[in-house]
Amino acid sequence: MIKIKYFAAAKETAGKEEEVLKQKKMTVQQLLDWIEQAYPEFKGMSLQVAVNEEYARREDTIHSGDVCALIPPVSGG
Amino acid sequence: MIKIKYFAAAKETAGKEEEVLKQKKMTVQQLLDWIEQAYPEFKGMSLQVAVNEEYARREDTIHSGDVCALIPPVSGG
Amino acid sequence: MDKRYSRQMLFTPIGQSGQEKLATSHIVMVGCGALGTAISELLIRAGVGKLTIADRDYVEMSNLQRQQLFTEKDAQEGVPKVIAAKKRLEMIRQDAEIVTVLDHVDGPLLEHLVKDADLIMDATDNFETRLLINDVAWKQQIPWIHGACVGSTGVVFPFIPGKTACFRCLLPVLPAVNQTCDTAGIIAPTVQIVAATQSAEALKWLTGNTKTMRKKLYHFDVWNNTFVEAGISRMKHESCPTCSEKPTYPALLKQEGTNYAVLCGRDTIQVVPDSNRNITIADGEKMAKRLKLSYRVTDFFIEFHVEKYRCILFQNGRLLIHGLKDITKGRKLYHQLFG
Amino acid sequence: MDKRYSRQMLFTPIGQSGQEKLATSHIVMVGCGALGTAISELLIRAGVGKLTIADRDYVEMSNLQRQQLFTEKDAQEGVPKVIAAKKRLEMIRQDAEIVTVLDHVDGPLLEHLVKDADLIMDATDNFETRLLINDVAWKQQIPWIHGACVGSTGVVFPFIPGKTACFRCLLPVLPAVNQTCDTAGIIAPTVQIVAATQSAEALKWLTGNTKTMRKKLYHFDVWNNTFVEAGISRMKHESCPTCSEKPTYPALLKQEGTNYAVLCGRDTIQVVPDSNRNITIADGEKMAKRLKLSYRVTDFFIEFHVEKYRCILFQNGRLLIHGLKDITKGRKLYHQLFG
Repeated sequence: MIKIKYFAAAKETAGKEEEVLKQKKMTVQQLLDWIEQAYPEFKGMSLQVAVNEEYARREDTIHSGDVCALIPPVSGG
Repeated sequence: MIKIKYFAAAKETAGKEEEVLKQKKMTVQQLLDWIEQAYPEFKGMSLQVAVNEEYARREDTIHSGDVCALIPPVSGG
Repeated sequence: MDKRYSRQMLFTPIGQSGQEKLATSHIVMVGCGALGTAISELLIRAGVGKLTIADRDYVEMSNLQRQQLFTEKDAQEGVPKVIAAKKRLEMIRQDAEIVTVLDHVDGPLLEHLVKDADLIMDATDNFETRLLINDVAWKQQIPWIHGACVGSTGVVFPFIPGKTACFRCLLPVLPAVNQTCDTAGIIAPTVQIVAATQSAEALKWLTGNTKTMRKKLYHFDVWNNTFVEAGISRMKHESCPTCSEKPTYPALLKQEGTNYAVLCGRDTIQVVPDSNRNITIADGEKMAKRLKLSYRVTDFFIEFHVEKYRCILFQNGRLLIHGLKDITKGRKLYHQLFG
Repeated sequence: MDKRYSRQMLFTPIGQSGQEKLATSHIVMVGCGALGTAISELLIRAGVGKLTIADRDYVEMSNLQRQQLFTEKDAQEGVPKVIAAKKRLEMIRQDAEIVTVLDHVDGPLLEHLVKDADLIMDATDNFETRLLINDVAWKQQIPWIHGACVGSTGVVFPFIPGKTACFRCLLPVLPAVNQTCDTAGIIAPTVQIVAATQSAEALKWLTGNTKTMRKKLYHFDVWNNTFVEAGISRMKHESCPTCSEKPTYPALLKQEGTNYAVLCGRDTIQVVPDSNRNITIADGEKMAKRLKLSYRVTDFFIEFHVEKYRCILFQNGRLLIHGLKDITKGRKLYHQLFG
């Protein structure tokens, strides 16, 4: 079970604040692929992924029990 | 095991941010008594206690696994 | 309106209809110090229609480190805070209606001020005034947004009559010992985060976004990067004199006679004369001449020196005795001056 | 000093010695919009000795909803932001040294500005300028406090050369699609929380309280009452052109020739002429007369209308063409005007 938190604009796009995937193991890239499949509107968005409060690289592995936050970059000021 | 978080001025008084008590069960009043014993400088301070993110009454019971936050009231503005 | 508030109307939960609601809103703010200046500038810029500001104090140099509407000139001239605030706010937005109340806020005054208010903002610096706001809010069924700060820590919560427990439930007994900005200090980032978080709750309430309002008290420490959230449903007292079914609103009981109070950490005694007495700045001037005291008169008060104390007498008879904490001595001095 | 900053000096981690350090500090701030006005007022009130503010823009009505140093008069007169900011900051604190730079910030300019700086504050509104700040910060070994916001969400992090990964590691490829304040809107509480949190990190750094500085990016959403914290140690790239052992600082490479850019969500083309060209307001006026364009000259720029576009030409030759997003058309228009 991998917990996904959709933060800020990602929450609007997914239409929910969080959900749980029944995977035991996947890479960050696989998570992003799954999300684009499930919510096509994420296509083209440059989401960043934090796993257990650390930004993760695309090739990092996510394990069951991990909490993943999906964070859209912010540029205003 | 009961986890205690000392917040803000309480952290200065206790000299630490958190600690763990090996109790299985105690009331909020008992927790406050224990703290006053352990750190006499808390005497006279009107600490409020939140158990698992809910403010608790003096007579409420704290169970093993609960997280207690000790919060000093704030009046400035 | 479209152009000026365009960035706020682009924010979906506010939009055009939210902006229109803000334009017809009336907010009453109690206190115009650190929180009050930050909150009032934010809400006036956001387009709130009418703002009533009540504060009993004037600008001093030690305010400037964190009180944003005030300038060095305001401090040098000792301008009352509500007057200095209004002047700046009108430069920011001419079409805003800003009502100033230069007075000590008590029950009858606050009940009068909130008559057509949509919301009360807490920008006071002491627990007693918060209990007063709480009683008025419950009696008139108006929400109030609590905020307080000291050092690097602050707290925010929206109290909504009929929906939440009340402030008195949370704090039935006032703390005997308590850190204040005058003992533990305060840094401006703390003030700004409390004021901004309060203002966000205000915008939610006024634009009808009540579902996203905070359900737990938000405590933060911006120096140590920590926070605690805590709900208050367990704290609701069945016999609370404010929010139970038979309320008595104890903070609203009118005090008879002259009222003497030590101002929270200010090293100052405040004297509010009995409502039957009418002491004006002109009376103060006569008295100062008679007793041969050094004095100066401004638009808003007379300042004079008696013994080693600096005194400020406002037009409505309220007197501040600076450099004094002893109420007995204050009472004696007051009788000596005004009989 | 003791009296003015007494509440800040009572805050133990700052104290007298921290206050003295602030008084001798020099901060360079890039951008003077929403974040910039809030940060600069806070830091000037806190007692920072010297503040350099760089911004390329002037005050407009749509700024007033969230940009705190500016008044309606500033917007009506179209005063450059750095000029309006300095004027207000000097009313707040006469003894502060405030240096204004009314220009588009590029590599050579920023490298020059930060020569004796203790800290760089990020108050810009685009990723490109942040990569520039990041390169300069690492090259000169000066920390920079990142802050950004849109809608109800913001982010803050102190980047410290030698201690943390850098901004380029975190964002090696700029996002193709990205929400901005001009598409998704912005509410003032978001701005204030970002600015205050950035300023708290600045106070920590300047007063030597480095141990309590944030170790994770702080993302918050003040409307939905949520937040995420995330560390960046995993993100450090071994071959990062900024923070690796053989840096090339790609953002600092000087561009030759006239530079055309679309200003982030502003519906505006900016033209920065080649450094060899010298076009002044007087040249603009001659041109406007020759082409019979309507124009007006202020202390800081000439405004004129050509076709359906409103143009602003600054004294250093920089031109803004409002109402245009097409670079090809912008280039054509520029040649038409100035050959």
